[in-house]
Amino acid sequence: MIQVTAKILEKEEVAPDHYRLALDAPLISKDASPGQFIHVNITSQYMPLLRRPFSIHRITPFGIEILFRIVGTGTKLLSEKRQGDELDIIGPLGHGFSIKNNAFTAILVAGGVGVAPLFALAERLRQFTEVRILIGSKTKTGVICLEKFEALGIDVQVATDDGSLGIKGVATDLLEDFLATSASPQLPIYGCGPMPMLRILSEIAHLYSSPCQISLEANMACGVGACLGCVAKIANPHSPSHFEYKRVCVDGPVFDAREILWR
Amino acid sequence: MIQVTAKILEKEEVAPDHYRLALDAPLISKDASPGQFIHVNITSQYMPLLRRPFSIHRITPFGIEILFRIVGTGTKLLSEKRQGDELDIIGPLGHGFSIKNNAFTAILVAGGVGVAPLFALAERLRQFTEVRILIGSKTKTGVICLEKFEALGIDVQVATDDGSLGIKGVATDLLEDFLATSASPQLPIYGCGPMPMLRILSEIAHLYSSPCQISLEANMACGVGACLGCVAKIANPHSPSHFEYKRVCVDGPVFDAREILWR
Amino acid sequence: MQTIEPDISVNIGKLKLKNPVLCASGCFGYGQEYAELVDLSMLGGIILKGITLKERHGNPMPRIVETSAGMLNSVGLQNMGLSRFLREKLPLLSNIPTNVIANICGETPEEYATIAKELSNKDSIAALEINISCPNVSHGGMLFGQDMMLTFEVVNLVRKQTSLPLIVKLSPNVTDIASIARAAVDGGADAVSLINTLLGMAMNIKTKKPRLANITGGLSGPAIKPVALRMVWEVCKAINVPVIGQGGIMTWEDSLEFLLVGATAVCIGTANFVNPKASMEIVQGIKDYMKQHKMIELKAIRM
Amino acid sequence: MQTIEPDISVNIGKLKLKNPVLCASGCFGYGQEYAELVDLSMLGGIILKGITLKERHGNPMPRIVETSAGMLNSVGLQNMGLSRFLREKLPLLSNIPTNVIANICGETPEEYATIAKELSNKDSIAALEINISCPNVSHGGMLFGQDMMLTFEVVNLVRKQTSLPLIVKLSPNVTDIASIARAAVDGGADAVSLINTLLGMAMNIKTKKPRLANITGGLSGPAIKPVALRMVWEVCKAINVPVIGQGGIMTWEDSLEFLLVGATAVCIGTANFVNPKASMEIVQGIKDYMKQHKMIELKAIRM
Ligand SMILES: Cc1cc2nc3c(=O)[nH]c(=O)nc-3n(C[C@H](O)[C@H](O)[C@H](O)COP(=O)(O)OP(=O)(O)OC[C@H]3O[C@@H](n4cnc5c(N)ncnc54)[C@H](O)[C@@H]3O)c2cc1C
Ligand SMILES: Cc1cc2nc3c(=O)[nH]c(=O)nc-3n(C[C@H](O)[C@H](O)[C@H](O)COP(=O)(O)OP(=O)(O)OC[C@H]3O[C@@H](n4cnc5c(N)ncnc54)[C@H](O)[C@@H]3O)c2cc1C
Ligand SMILES: Cc1cc2nc3c(=O)[nH]c(=O)nc-3n(C[C@H](O)[C@H](O)[C@H](O)COP(=O)(O)O)c2cc1C
Ligand SMILES: Cc1cc2nc3c(=O)[nH]c(=O)nc-3n(C[C@H](O)[C@H](O)[C@H](O)COP(=O)(O)O)c2cc1C
Ligand code: FES
Ligand code: FES
Repeated sequence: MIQVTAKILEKEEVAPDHYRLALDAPLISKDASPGQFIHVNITSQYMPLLRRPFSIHRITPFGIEILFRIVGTGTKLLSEKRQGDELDIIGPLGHGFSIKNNAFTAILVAGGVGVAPLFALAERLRQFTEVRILIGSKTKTGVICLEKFEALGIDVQVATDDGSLGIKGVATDLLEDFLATSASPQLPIYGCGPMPMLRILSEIAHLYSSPCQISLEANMACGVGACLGCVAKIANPHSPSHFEYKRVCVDGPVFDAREILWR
Repeated sequence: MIQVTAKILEKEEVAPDHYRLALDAPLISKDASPGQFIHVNITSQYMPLLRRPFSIHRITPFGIEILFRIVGTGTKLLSEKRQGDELDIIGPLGHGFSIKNNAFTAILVAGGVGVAPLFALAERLRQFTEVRILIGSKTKTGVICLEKFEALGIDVQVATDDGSLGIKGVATDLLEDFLATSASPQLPIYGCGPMPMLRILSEIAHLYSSPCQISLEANMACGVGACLGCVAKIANPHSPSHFEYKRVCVDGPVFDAREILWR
Repeated sequence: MQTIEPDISVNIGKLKLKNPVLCASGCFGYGQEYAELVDLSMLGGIILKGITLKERHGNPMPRIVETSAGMLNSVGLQNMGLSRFLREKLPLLSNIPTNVIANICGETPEEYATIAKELSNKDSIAALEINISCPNVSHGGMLFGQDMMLTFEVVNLVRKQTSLPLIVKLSPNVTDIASIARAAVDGGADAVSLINTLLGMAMNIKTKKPRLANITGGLSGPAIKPVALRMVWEVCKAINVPVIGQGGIMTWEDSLEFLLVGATAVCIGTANFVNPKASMEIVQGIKDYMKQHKMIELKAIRM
Repeated sequence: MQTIEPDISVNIGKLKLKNPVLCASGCFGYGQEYAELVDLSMLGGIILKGITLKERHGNPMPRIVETSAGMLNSVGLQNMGLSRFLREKLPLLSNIPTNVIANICGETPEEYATIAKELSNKDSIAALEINISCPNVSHGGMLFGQDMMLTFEVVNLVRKQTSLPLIVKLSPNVTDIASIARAAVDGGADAVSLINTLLGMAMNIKTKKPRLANITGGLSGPAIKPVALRMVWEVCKAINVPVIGQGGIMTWEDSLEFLLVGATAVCIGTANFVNPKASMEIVQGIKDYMKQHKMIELKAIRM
């Protein structure tokens, strides 16, 4: 974990309101693993005040890439940065995906901009296993990185709410279909996307006894475990109340889906 | 007085840290007179929160120009705007210079970026009288608009604190020299610049019984006379305390030097 | 489909406002100052700059300093005093095409009462707002609004002098705003408005002097909105008269937050300086929001 | 010319800090969290996350929401409780190369006293900060720090249990902070620190629900600096023990404002989140400022 000033090497508008930034940060990339994130200072003007967390989208020898969608002031300002501008970033942060080298096909399930960390994960996993990704989005323009996954030789399936690309439905529909017809049991599942999707994903994984890791989001302040602002409710049999609040920024953002208490 | 969104037609760095912006605002320019100002909203991010006042530097049929120096966050952000960007401005505001058509030579005295309103004034005055301008600045790079005044056929004299251009001294030294040697009495004086300079200017004008108008500065909030945040201490023989606080934004920014109570 | 024009009128005591948006005292002069920039007829009403019994010069300069997403002011209640107000300003108010509310401030309960009485039979004044963030000279400078008994006392005395709708403007510089609000209602307030500014300060590290000549001043603007909203929420739970919310409202979304927690109306203060059109945009924003959500009455907004 | 290295050490009771910059409670975990980003040995000290007698889960999510130039938090004092702290965290503290101050919080005066006693003979704890912005369960949820008598009582009881330097952390949600500070000093405080967060709130207009699961939370960051500075100034005039100033300090210039009005030291809270290097930069900034102005002692800064 270090704090560095990283130059923006590349900026690309990958889809309407979606941007990819490649950052010059070799000292971060050398320690980074899929599922981790960086914490970005967007402005020195105190508006917005706090850093913004973004998953590591790609790890290269020169640095890292992030992929983000404009949802508010911070991401809007970030989208206005230009190639050559510098960003004050901290990373790599958090506990990423646990990657076990096993023979099974890995299934990645992405909702919207949830593909961001899954690309770094796919690049890692495909070195030793078959990877499939199921991408869900509201509509066709929100399906991002499709060609990039295909270029890695990864099988991509798509679901959109309006049926404008792939099946009409959501990513977890694709997952259920796949698991129902798949011969091999207990395929490892990796998910990232909005909370309601992750919840359904966890239930499906539970039903098929598949190990399932999901990357959570939470409003963050420090990003390093100091403020306790970003917790998730996690099962803890040793606690009298059977739960504890764990920090998404250091104990996650990737958690075992079975641990999460959804209410 | 209107609030308009004005496009930046031209942007010029006239000297280090000094910028001139030409704004597309015909509805403001048609009512504007020298010594008035506009109130500029620099960002919608609340940092800085308040508008910034800038004197009208030139009045053209297409709009107005402002000339400013970077001194803090607001002027820094303003200097980063580009040609084609739009600014939310209010103007023309305030009580400008009273221009009486008399035969005497008009003497303009500027300290630093205080030349800004005096250029619009000079363009107006030269239509019927001889104009001279005395410009003071810390050093040569801060002496701005020199050629522009000369191009109008106006006699320019310069004083710099370090003697890097013109005489070594301040603008009011030039004024004293001039008045001491001038044959014509009671020449009208118009001044704009830092408060200590304006104070000395007023004393000199008093000594030579010259009518003297000066443009004051004050921190402003509303700019339209509503908040009472921008007052100057003005003599008022009818008040029991012999003074009242008048609003720089509407009762000024130009005041008769004799009215101002300097303590 | 035909959309019904939503009814966004509200009542403050017996005063009916065509919409819940008022311009705040001290931030809108006497109305005329903004008349060229704002269509005053679009507003629910305007609250005048505070009036005192005697003329006040106000504080020396600087009176204003910017802070992070806020501003400090120490105008010091500069105003021409009651009698000049009646002579010079009152006649102009009849031209203002919306409700005009006078804001009054005194050094003793009796001063409040005197001003209230004088303003009570004037056609162009629709209601009174009494600003209790004023030091009580006979109590060592403590503000009326910092004490339940003093609040009750001054409101009660004013109540006896006027049948105009009476709004009591609360100071946020207190431990328990709800109890002060209750005291105001007990004293006879038809409504309360809050928050006035938070007491603050800023230093100039170059001169080593306070940035305001008066040392301290009142903090307003977006910076204070979370504190304002919390206090409005607390007061709405505590009393049964209309609450006028304010403090850092810049947009219609901000105003909705106050309406959601129970405010009947909102005041726009510092926002006028930043964007004179703010109050009009807020009226329009509330209307549009209601149309979009098919609400026909303002109280449908509440949480 | 040779420049003398200025002496910026300060004393808080019998505790000597090598410089006046502390990291604030709740904003710096137990120190280790920031150890890879901050050279802890450069700091005057760190104040630990608040410790309660029993373990606390804290509040549900969301716990954090941004506001204009500020943030609201409602962590709800999540911590592992005293006994797990002693077992799991205390042993790690001896590795921290600066002064470690424990921050304690209780539901009754006795709870404070118990925690204070337990922490008093531990080598790695240099001082105690008692957070009196905690609800007193036996007084209907009023905060200890909102009442002079309660403040005196809790400080006095803790004082009897410890000979460590005792810092009392004041709540700003009060009418008269100076009188609370006096009560703390009367109770035996060696220093006071202020301000804790201002109570605030934010609404989500889409869901019509409060943005924080806990409804209200504590406002911190640049937005509150003017209020913090004013209160620090008031308290510095009222008492004769060291005052630790905080609230919105982001830069060395901000910290200087607090030192100018009389603070002996400063705490850096929210700034750590924005820029983990803030505390180090502030130490350096103060040193550079003093060198530039040829000051050799910190108190030369005062106004
Ligand atoms: C560990 C982690 C990794 C992330 N990785 C990515 C990524 O790779 N790409 C990407 O586009 N986004 C990612 N996010 C989400 C991203 O951080 C938020 O979109 C961003 O902080 C929003 O900032 P803003 O100022 O634009 O929006 P704001 O103005 O703060 O908020 C706008 C809207 O977005 C919602 N929002 C704000 N923050 C979050 C959040 N953290 N999660 C969900 N909703 C939020 C708000 O509730 C609000 O409705 C990640 C979040 C976390 C916690
Ligand atoms: C009627 C009027 C006309 C003006 N015309 C011009 C002009 O034509 N060209 C120009 O360059 N400037 C002009 N100014 C000054 C200009 O408004 C300020 O420089 C500007 O507001 C500073 O904003 P900032 O955010 O950059 O600085 P800030 O960050 O607000 O302040 C930086 C420093 O500048 C000082 N400062 C801030 N505002 C003022 C002010 N109004 N007067 C003096 N010092 C100030 C502050 O005390 C501080 O030391 C005018 C001011 C007034 C009142
Ligand atoms: C410059 C200024 C002057 C003010 N004068 C008064 C006043 O005379 N009487 C009063 O009751 N409130 C006065 N206020 C307080 C405002 O009416 C309002 O309550 C406060 O600023 C909070 O709202 P805001 O954040 O929207 O500005 C003044 C505020 C400002 C900024
Ligand atoms: C997330 C968070 C948690 C906090 N937890 C505590 C705490 O446990 N005990 C305490 O005394 N103060 C706590 N505080 C208050 C800070 O120590 C500090 O007094 C306050 O935030 C104001 O300073 P700032 O504006 O620099 O953050 C907390 C503040 C924040 C933002
Ligand atoms: S963001 Fe601070 S603990 Fe996770
Ligand atoms: S700036 Fe408001 S009265 Fe002049």
